[in-house]
Amino acid sequence: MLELGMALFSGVTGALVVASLPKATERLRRAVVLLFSVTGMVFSWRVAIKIFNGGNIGIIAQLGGLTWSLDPDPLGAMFGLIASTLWVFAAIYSFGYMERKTRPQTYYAFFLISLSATLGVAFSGNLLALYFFYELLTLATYPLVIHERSADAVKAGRKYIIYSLSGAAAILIAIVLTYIWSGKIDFASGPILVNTMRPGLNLLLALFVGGFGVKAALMPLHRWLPAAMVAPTPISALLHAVAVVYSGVYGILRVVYSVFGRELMGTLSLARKLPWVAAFTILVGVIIATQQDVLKRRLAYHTISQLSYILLGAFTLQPWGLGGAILHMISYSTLKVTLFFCAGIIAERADETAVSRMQGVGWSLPKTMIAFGVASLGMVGMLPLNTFWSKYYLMRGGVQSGQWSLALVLIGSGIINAICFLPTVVASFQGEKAKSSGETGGNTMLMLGPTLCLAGIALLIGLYPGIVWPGVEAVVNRFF
Amino acid sequence: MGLTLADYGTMAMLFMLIVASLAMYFIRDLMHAVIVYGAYTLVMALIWLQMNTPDLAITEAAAGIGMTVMMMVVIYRTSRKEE
Amino acid sequence: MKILLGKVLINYPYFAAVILFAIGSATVLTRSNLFKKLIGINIMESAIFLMFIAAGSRRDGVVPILHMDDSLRPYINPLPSALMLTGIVVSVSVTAFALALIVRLYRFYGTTDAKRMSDIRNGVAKE
Amino acid sequence: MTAVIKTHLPVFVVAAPLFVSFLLSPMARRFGWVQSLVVGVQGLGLLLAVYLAGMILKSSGVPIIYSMGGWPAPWGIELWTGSLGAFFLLVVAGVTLPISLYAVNNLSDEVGDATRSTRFFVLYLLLAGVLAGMALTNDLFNIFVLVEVATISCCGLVSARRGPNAAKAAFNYLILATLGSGLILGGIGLVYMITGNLNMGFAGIALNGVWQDYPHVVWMAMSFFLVGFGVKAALFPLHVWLPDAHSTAPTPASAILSGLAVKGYIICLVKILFGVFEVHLLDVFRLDQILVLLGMLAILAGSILALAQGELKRRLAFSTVAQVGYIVLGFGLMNIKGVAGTLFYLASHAVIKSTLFLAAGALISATGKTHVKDFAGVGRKMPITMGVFSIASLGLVGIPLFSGFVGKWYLLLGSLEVGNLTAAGVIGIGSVLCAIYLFPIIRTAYFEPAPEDDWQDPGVPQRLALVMLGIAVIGLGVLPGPLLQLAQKAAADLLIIP
Repeated sequence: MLELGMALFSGVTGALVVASLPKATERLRRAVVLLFSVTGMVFSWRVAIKIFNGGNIGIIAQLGGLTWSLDPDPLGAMFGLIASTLWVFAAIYSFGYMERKTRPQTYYAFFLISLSATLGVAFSGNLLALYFFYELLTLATYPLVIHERSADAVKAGRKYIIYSLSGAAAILIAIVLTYIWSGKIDFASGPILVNTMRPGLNLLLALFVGGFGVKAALMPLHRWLPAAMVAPTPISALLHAVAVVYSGVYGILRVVYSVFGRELMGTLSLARKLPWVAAFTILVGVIIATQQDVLKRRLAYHTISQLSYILLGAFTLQPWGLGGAILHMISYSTLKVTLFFCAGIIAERADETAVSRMQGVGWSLPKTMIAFGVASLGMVGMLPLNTFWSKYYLMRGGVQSGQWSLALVLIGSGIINAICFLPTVVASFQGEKAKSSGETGGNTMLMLGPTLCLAGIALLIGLYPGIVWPGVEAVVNRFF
Repeated sequence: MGLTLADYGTMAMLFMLIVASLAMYFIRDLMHAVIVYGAYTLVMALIWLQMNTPDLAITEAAAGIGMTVMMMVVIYRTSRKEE
Repeated sequence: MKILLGKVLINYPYFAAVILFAIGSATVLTRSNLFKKLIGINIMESAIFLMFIAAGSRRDGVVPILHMDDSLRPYINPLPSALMLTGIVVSVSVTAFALALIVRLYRFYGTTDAKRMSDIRNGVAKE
Repeated sequence: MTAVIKTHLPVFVVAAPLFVSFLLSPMARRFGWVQSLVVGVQGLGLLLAVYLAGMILKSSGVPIIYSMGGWPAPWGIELWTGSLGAFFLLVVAGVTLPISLYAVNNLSDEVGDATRSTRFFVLYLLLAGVLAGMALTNDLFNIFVLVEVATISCCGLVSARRGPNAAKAAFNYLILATLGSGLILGGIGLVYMITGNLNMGFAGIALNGVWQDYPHVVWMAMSFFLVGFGVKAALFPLHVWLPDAHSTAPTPASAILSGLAVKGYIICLVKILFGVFEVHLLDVFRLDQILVLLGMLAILAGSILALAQGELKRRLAFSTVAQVGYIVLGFGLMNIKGVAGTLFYLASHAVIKSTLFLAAGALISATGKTHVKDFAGVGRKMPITMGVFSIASLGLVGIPLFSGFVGKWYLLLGSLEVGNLTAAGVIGIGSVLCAIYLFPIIRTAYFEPAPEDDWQDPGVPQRLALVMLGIAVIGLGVLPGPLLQLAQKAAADLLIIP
């Protein structure tokens, strides 16, 4: 109870403190941001550990004539854990990145509110709470998207809000339909629609998947994500590779396993087509990514592709698939944040955003490019890295569901991933040393530290996958 | 029940009303139109009398005259021609 | 056909009311001069009064005033006429108010024509 | 003594503002008195409305019937304080009080000197009293009279500003509204012709027996009412007068016109449709589907037109056109959730739209600018005004825990319960469009650098009014309890479900 409240409210409280601080106190502000992000992380770890050990924490409130409940289960706890942990890294990285940027106060305030909203999504115990925090997340991240205030940023923000709110409207309609058909909306007591056999379930599923699919960047609803890359790099890293898009992914996982349940999903004709939508997004996303020259845009399309790995695992409706999906949620997020952080450092230090002009960057920013290389190898799915395991389980899931071709899609995507990133890494270590302000001095350690740390964590999980296994097991056991 | 002589009288007056309203539609000179409107209210008052509602007839006559005069004054002070 | 014609004839006040209503609303909607609109409104309202009164009157009725001699004869329904009295008063006040507005508009625009007014407002030069 | 007051409470609620409004004119020289009298009457009205609503809730919907002059129903005129009446009375009283508070000391730049401002208050109180009357009346002809008085006082309020635009808007409104009243009167005449009753309850009973003999007359009467009230309530294709009228009126007038007056006509329409024709006749004549269709059209068209407007007040005015669509759509659903939801939505929109108009008025008078792009940086310079504006916008979009969401939730429940997925979709699209036309204003206000001008929040009474309304927007969203209960009761009564 206390843990839940602390985890949830640390972000909002921190935001209020940051907003009320005087403008000039940069050091104090950083301390506050760090304090509250760490609080959020610590308490969501405690929540997660309690939940994985079979505990139960729940808050139910009657507001607005409706019931709102916070009641995390292993899946939610896992999401909260991933997000809040990465938040701390992103916070430290932001301290470095925001050094020479304007309006840090607004930035940090909304950065912290987004933490609360994300944890709210993770811990919500019924569809209404999920919807509320999902909307809140949209609104809280909007100022971060338009933080640059340029015409492009405003346009991207507009796109972001229109896409997200349209998705939310579809979700709201779907929630109401669910409520009318089954009379309940909470996740705790097994799949909501389990005994509901009626026409229109396919439509309901389409509404849900379409609504959450906007945030999960399921093609063809992905257009806002590349546009939103005008945001500051830590935001692109954290929100548009992890928190916001994961809230969409998490919503779809919830819908598949907690609203419909896998038995009912197995009988729906639409559910059999969904893995192929995901497979399509995986392949097309990564192919488009190879065509992009701006590094952040390339990473954005790559995100779109990778998110569908998770969805693909979930849509197989097999224990291995779900396990792989959860594992991929963990491992992909560490690697992707590393990639984005590297991109930020390259843009900041070497003043370079185009992939085609990376020659020699590796000589001037060696640590960054090594981290980048490690993360790239991970994206391909090489053995010492954590994504190897997640891909392995995803493939097993695909095979288990009797669709061999899904495994082939994953292998193919791995190869295209290699084409997408490895040449860049190789090229950066060729030719003359590129002009840059080097990796030392000023705020670099604040940016490089979290980056290397995350790459290390990815390596660690790859070598000892056992350390995350209890969590994954808890999630899988919850639904199978 | 057939129509009585009184009915034919009412019909004739109603016909006059229709003619008057059409005239008001078409006449370009506003002052003339308002004069026709005065006549219209007068005929209306007669119809009310015919329909056994003398109270209404009195009111209509008074109000009609009042309105006609008001309109005339305003037209006199503003513009007379319809454009 | 003959029955239909008979129905039409016996209900002639209603048909006159409908025609008047149509002419009135046509005047309101198609004439751009504000006075014409005002007159149209008045025609329309009187058409509705006509309908109401016709509904309350009966062919062989008398004025609903108590007589000592022929109190047994049917009298017409006094309610509609009482109500329409209110209606007439309301229409007079609407007319008065509209006339006040017309005077005010004329002071600004120098015309009483709605089309000319919007032309002037949109900055189109006078012919 | 208290018993006497208690029995005469309904008529007092209606008559007090009307009576006071006539007292105001001779007091014009002491403008301070005028203002305190207006606010005082509104405050008293709110207390009485809360008391009446509480009574109705406690007795779970047993109406308080008051016969004017002691004459019983078919002959005399009734004031019928049922659940719907108490509900709308509460809304009227709750919204008019902050608006009159806002108008205190604030009319001189928009309306003029004390005499003109007093006249404004006369019309304002007249409108408030008439709206209360609309809530309570149970007589068809009374509805006509109230509608006419409301129309004339609305026109007066619209034309209260000097300048040709206000007069033009008022004239257009007057002409179209009178056309509407003509149709309404015609409809009343038709109902009277076939039922012989003007009391709505008795007319309903009589109509139940005879409607099969006059299906065309019933059909005509329905369409007369629909078009007549549709013109006055700015239902989509008939909305043409609204944007000019509501955007040229002085700020408090725009607030009450958009927030309440439009709803007064809708409540009258609903009273007639559900009280006289009753649900099964509406069903027979497929009016439910027509209402839903009109509502959907209004939502889409109103929102898109609002998007196209650059002037702040015009954008808000077109937004009203869209919101009227929600309300009409909800009544067309004809199930308890939909109607209760739409009633609650009506209340929340009354609060939200008056808030938006008042805040917009404060912005415009402080900055002297009217275009939505001109308010860069206002959020920091006028924190209260812009904060309340943002809260109200979030409420209108339907973010959970704001009042708009509760209404939308029940509207969606209602529309999906009858299996109307299209309506649900349109409600969703409407919210998204609403966000698209309101959020840019908030964005420019908070996230763009402010010019050097010295802009400030309005004076104390205005701030108080804005804060009251802002709290109401959130309060209704978090704790809708009693009001929602009353709305559900009213919906059950309208649909004749025990």
